[in-house]
Amino acid sequence: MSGLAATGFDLMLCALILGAALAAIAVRDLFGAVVFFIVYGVFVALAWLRLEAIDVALTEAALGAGLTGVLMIGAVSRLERLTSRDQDQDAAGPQSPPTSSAARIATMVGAAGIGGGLAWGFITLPPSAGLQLAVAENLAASGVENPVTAVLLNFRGWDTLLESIVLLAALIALWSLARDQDWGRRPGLRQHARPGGVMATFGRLLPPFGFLLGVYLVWTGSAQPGGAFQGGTVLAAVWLLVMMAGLKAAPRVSSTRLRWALIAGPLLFIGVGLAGAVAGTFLGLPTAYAKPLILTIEAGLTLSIAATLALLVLGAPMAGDGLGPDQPDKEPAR
Amino acid sequence: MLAIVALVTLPLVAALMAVVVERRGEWIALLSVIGVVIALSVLMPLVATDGPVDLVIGGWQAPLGITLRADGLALAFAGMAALVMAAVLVSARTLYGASPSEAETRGQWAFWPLALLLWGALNVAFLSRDLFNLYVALELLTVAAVALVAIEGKRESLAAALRYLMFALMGSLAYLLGAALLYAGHGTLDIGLLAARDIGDASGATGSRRASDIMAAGLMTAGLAVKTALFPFHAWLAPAHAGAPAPASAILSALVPKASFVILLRLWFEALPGLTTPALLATLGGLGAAAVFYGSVLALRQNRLKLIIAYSTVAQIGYLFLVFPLAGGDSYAQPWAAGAWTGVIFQALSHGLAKAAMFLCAGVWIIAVGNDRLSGMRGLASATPMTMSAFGIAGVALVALPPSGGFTAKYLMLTAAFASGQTIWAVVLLLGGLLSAAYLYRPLAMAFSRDDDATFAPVPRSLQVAPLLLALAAILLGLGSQAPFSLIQTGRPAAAAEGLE
Amino acid sequence: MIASATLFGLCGAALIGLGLYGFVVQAHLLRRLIAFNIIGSGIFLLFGASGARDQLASTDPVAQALIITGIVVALAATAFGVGLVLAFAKVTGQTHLPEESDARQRPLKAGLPDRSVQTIVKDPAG
Amino acid sequence: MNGVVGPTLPLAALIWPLLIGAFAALPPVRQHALRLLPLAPLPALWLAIVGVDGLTLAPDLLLGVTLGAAGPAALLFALTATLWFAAALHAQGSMANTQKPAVFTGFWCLTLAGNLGVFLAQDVATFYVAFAAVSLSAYFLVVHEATPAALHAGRVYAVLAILGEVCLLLAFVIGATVAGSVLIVDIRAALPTTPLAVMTTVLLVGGFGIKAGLMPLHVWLPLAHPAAPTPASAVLSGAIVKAGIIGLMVFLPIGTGVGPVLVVMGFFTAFAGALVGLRVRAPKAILAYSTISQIGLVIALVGTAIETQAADMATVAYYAFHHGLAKGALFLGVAVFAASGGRWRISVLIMLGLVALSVAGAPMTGGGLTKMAAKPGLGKAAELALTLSAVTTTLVLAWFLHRLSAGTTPSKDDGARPSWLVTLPTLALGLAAVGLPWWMWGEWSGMPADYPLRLASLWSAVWPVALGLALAGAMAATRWRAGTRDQADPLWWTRSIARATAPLRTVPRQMAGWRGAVANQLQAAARVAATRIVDAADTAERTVLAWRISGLTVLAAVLIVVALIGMA
Amino acid sequence: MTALLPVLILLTSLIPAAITFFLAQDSKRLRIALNLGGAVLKLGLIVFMLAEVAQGTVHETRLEFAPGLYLLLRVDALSLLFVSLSAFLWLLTTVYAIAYLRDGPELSRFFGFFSLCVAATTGIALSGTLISFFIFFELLTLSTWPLVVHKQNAKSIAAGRSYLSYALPSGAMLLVAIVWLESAVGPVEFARPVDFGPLDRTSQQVIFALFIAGLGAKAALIPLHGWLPAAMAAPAPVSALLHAVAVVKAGAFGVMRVVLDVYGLERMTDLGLALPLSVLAALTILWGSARALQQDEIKKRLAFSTVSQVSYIILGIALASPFAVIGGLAHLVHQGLMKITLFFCAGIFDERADIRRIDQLDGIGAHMPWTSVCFSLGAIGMIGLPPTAGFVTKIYLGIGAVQADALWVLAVLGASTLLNAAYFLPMLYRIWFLQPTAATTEGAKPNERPLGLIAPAVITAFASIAVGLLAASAFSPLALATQIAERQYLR
Repeated sequence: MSGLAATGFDLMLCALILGAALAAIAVRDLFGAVVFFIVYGVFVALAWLRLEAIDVALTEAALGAGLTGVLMIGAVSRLERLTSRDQDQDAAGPQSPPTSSAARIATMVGAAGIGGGLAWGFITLPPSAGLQLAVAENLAASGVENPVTAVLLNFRGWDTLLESIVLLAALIALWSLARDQDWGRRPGLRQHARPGGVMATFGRLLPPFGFLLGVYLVWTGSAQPGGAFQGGTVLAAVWLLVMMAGLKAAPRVSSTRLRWALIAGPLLFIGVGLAGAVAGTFLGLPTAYAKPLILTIEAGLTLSIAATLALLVLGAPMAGDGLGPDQPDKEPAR
Repeated sequence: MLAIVALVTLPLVAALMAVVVERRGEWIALLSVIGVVIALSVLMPLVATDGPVDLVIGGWQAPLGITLRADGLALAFAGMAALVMAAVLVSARTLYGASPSEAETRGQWAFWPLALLLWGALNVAFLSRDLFNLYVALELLTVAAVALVAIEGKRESLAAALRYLMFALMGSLAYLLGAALLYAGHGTLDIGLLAARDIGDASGATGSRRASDIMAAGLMTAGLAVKTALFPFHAWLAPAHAGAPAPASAILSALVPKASFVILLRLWFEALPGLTTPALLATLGGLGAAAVFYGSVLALRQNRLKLIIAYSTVAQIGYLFLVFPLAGGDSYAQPWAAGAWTGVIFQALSHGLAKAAMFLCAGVWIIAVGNDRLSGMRGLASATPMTMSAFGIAGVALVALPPSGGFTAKYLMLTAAFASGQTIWAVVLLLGGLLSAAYLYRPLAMAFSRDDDATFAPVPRSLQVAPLLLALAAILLGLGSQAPFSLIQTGRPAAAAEGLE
Repeated sequence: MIASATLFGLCGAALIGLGLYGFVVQAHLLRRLIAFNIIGSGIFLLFGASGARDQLASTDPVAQALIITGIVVALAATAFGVGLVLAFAKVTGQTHLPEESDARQRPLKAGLPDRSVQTIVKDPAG
Repeated sequence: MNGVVGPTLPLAALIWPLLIGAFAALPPVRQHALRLLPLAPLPALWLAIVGVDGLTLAPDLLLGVTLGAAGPAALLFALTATLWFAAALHAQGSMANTQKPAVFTGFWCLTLAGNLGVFLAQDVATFYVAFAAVSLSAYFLVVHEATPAALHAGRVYAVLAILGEVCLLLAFVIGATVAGSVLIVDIRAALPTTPLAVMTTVLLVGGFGIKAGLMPLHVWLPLAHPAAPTPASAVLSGAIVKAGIIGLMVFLPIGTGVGPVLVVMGFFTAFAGALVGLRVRAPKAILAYSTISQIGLVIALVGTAIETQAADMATVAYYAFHHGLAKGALFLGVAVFAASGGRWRISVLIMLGLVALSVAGAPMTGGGLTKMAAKPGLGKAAELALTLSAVTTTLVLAWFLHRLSAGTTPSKDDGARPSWLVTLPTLALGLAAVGLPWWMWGEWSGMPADYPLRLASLWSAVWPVALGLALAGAMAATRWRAGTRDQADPLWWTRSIARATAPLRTVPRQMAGWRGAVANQLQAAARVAATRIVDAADTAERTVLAWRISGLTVLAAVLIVVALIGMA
Repeated sequence: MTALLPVLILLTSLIPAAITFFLAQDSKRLRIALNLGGAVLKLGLIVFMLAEVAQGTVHETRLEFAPGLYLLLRVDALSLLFVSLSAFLWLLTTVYAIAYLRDGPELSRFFGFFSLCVAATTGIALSGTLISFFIFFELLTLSTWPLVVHKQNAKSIAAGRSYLSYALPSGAMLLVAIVWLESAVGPVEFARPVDFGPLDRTSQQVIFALFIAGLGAKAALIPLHGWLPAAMAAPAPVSALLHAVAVVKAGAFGVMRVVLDVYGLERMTDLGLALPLSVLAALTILWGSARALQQDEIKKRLAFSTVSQVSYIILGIALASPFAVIGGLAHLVHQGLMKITLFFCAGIFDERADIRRIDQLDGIGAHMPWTSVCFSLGAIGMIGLPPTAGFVTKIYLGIGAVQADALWVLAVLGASTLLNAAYFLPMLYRIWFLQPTAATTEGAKPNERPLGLIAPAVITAFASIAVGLLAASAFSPLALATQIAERQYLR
């Protein structure tokens, strides 16, 4: 693209992003807001492409727009059912009253001030201070060709390890929100897809392709954009689809196999790290073995990430439609 | 080296194992406690004698890689955290320990990994030198902490957890933004490398103050202050800490705010000292002072024990921010700065131990009485003497009476206040101490009142031991403050330790 | 001609401002989570753009890696947040915190004690 | 411990009674404790007889005790020992069935020790201790009968005794400080040199004056002396008042101008005391007033001696010696008379009359001698006053005898004879009073041996007594009722004051009320303030609890911190 | 040994305290053995130390906390005076308390804090620096509170609150004074003269005022005395402890340390502080006595009497003349002996005959002769009648006042004596001369046994006479006070 066209495109994209964001925040209808938010995610992913950050774009599309969107849509529909019953109980209603205009304006000023300050700070940044060169110099020793993967799995592997644990922590936290009597059940609502319906058909058709895509993304991540998170997200999406289509029930939270799957990646990662520590360097990957080690870690991470992400979308274990009051326990606890 | 690795990974590995191994959470936790204690007992003397120890993760030096550094500050807090966790984990056994014969319950499963993850995150937050890594640790901490607040699943605790989440997310975002800006401006996230760039110092490598640096500093300070629950960003704290089950409250109140505070300390005393201005330092100190008074007044107003303790945390956190006017800026290189700095850390440590003890006491009494209303506490002194003493001793530390660690802290800070001529902070310290005595007196006197009709549920003795030991530790911190003192001095940013001679 | 990096950086700044406003003003908890995500991606955009200003090299891989990590962390927080909102709604039927239904007139339901101040001052031991 | 240096007898004389007193507290002894009384003064008597030379030092005791007896003090010491011994014997008879004998004995001994101590003490601390002992323990002798009158008298006595103690303590403290020594002689010498001399002297006169019954500080005396059991009355009037006298004698600084004041006060007391004595009817009360009167004379003599710088005061002691014996005899005689019947009454009355004449200073009696010995040092006016005092003394003692014979219910048994235990000591004292001064004349008066027998001397002694007797006779003839009240009421004026000041008594209560009101107001204000503060904090808390507000605060905080950093 | 001895002396009460806390309520013998053993051992060690100190040995123990913050135990003559007194009285009070409380509730807690309290007092006595003093001073506050509220009824809880609400703020002021001073002049050791160079005159005065305010609450100087009468809600042994052994004494002792060792008499006078301090003490003396006169309850009257009496000590120090200082020092011991006697007796009256108000005392002398005699002796001493201990003090203070040219003090002393007489003598009168009321006589005859109850009272009563009678001997408190004053403070 020529410079001018590119700038024009960029300008338009920025406008779209801002518009979508504004809509996601300001639209009255909650469902609409979520839709705009998903759209916004897609636009942002485009922006990452424009910034030549393919890995980020992939992640943003898969996680930021995709999974978060699914999560939000699911939440909206569940909230509608949960709050409709209580409308009469609270005079204020489920819709919160508006903030006073003074506070609104003050917040606006504050937010604008911060935004402006950031813009100012951004513009006055010195030319470049990134670590591109340092990464490039050390890339050879990292065992992979994709610099992003090198950073993620090797240079700053400690961050990634913690990050995978954060994901797991979120799942544990989510599950801990279940009601006591629901413990041991399957996460999320039970799905009732019509056999032979669209959902069921998709559920049968898509998984093989999705599975292939996911594995490919992981595999290619060492050299090209892609990696455990992106691949894991695709796999999670596949699994979700299968479960939503009613083809396979979600595993029970008490399932030992499931739990091992959840911790496999982080545990493997730490294991490699500790082995390195015993050998002299915590999380040190000797150049010679770096690539297989990274691939092994990625494999484990992918498994755990996929499982964790899917379950995060499903939510805490609950009985029936999750609407309480306590229903008779139809399923045995274990 | 291995010890540092053990310090940060053991709780995490234990958490992972607690996910998969059913109904053994407490034993796994116990093993990790033992491991961490061993690691600490290796590290502490080493660091105290040889100076800070670095762990360069993956062999990648900053700026490319991440470094963990065990300096005095980090180890002091890690040590305190280990003590508190040990006590809490012992106490939590009655609440969340499973008997092998019964089916696993939600709480029994969720508590252990969450607590252990929180611990791991804490240790990382204390040790890490990388601003982004600290962000990840803070997020891990937040998720685990919020989940612990919500773990009882009651209406109030869910509301408290949500509120906490809002504040915490805001804090994280602000911090993250600041870290991103610093990276964008300086190409590194490492605290030491940032310090080497003399940011904000006109004579330094980067010249005068940059807009991005100023924004970063503002955002990170505000964000960390929110997470530390500095007045007036404290609103989340009391309902959250009071709503959680007692062992969780102990962790939340004693440890969680300390992580962000340590980062704040590192930020201003190590990474960005050149950016300080007298007005900023005075403002931070002023907010701290306001927190002391405000938290105390609200603690006086409460009629539930846990709320009193929680608001006391709001007040006690206020003291910590006196470090900025007393040891920051122009005081940085003054002889009294070392005292102020060390005093504040003592205060944090002492508060951690004492506060954890108090929440555990509250837990004992909730078991005995059924709730934590003050009016129900009559007669508890006779029914649970051990817990009573624990509460009293912890109170001594909190009020900063000798010979507790709190007193050492207060003494050092007072001396700094007088030496620097900033007597106003001395007034804050003293009035704050008196106010804390006032609000702690109420439950104490209530428990001491005789009520011959009161009947209490029996509380296992093992549950009563833990708070007593913690409270005694807070006293020991004062009695044996020589060792921690020299430890804290290790790796202290400014070489002003000789100031107190 | 403005470099795309600059544009998207400024766009990120604007998003942050926008998101902050939504995050603070809106009472609906789910909307806050949306706003949270908008702030997050704004930050990432700003961050990524700052790493892409140098036209010679590609976008800073370290920044990219950090952003990816950040996105995952944000997702984790969002998922847990959604779960919390749902659990809260399930118990209360509300999608906003009790104090934000009307902060000034209604007594607080959660978290704060119910006794009036006068009785406390009069009866400090009580 | 350095033990005791010098003769131990003086110390023993003081400690022995204490031991006796302690011994009396032993349970088996208690009921018969009274029997011990005569033992108590024995070492003192021995000391009085043999005398010792030099000073006794007991440096460990108190602030370092120094004892010694010489000159007038030794004479008064002898008097005291004698009197206590006689009274003790008398008590065997008159108090045989008294209540709480052990308590009485104990305090008797304590008082005795103190009384002896004041004469022996050479240092101010010992003197003060002894003085306090005699002064305060005597309280128990006064209230021993536990009648309402006795208790009332005790209260008055206690108040004044304590007041006197305080005066003396302050005076001694000043004295010891300015002298830089605790020895009485040093203090006396040093006092005139200090600007505090006047104040100290006033304190001394006040303190000793109370004890001695100097008007107007005498109010306790007419209440207390009659209220005590008779033997106690005897020692009170005869010996204990001398504690005040010896104090005045040894402490008052020479040459400070206090002499004339004392002379005036003394003579006033002498006349006023006697005249007031005519207004009461109880024999012992009359005697008490007589004591006041006589002591007034002694004080006047002391004043004269100070004025004329006659430091040894031998004549004063001589006079006081006689008065002690005589007054002891008279008091004891009251009991003897009460126990007698018929003819015995007459004999007793005659004997008492003789002693009374001696007190009045009739010629050829001991009293007459001592008065004669005292006169030469006096100025003209004082001499006349002394002479005239015999008139009033005669009058009051005549009134005493009259009241005794008229006011005492005769014993049913006409031939009742008082026990020898009662009679003998009384008789001995009386005889000693009349006779001993003769024997001592040469040594103590400093005048020729024939002086008492000279006509001028006789005449000057006779006419006042005669005049007094004549007046008495006239009064009897006219049936002028002298006394109107049975008992003395020297405190009548306090009741008027009490009535007048009655409204003031509510002042403390009102003040307390005001104080309470102010405190309440303050408390209420503090409470309101506290409420306001807490309310404000509470409102603030509710406000910031809403994330919309807190979030805004955070945004503001970011900008503020940025501004604070950026400003520099 | 020289470094160990002070620590050992501390431990003789710390260790029993630590163990006692964990004893079961019914392990009575062990508790008694521990407490008595500790007390006897402590007394023995002190006697041993007295001998050593007489030979010129310096006992000093140092415990570092942090730079500038260390605990220094150092034995000087003043320490010895106080520590001997407290050790002696502690032994007696322990005996008394064992007999008094017998089978009451929460005995382990009681005796634990009891020992802790004495440990703190010992620490105060042995402290060689201001900060060590402060640490033990606050420890004393803390360990006394549970004793004050021991009965756990509303009244004692209120008393406890009152106590803390005076003690804690004043402790804070003391801390300010110490830190302010030390931040200017460095750590203050009593054995070293303080160089006040860096401080201007006004600061010195303000710091002094802060010191007095900080110590004044414990020393019950007006207007900080309010807690003391309220604290009579505590059991009698605790009152004895508060009034004679520990708390009030600690305050007075602290004033001594500050005046004698930190500022020095000369500097205090130069700064113009002597007069205000002595006026304050004098006002306290008079006010305490006047208030005592208005009380109907025995212990309350005694409490106000303490308010008055303790200020004699401070008055003596404040007058700064040789005799006054000696008198003040000696009164530290004298007041302890006399007041503890009175509280012992008041406790026996309360415990054995249910007598708490003054009008219930009528005729009790006949029923409880020993108690009544001891009470009377104590009272006589308080009035300052010879030959009791109180007399010696009064005479010394009086002489000191004249030496200091402060004649108004004589008036104060006189007035105070009269007031003391006015509130003590009527009690004695009731005890000995009034007929018992029906309430006193009905029921069984009050019993003064066991021996543990009456013996301590008898011992202290006679001791208070003995120290007065033998004041001039070489081992009397007065002699000690004289030596201390002349050697250390009156150069």
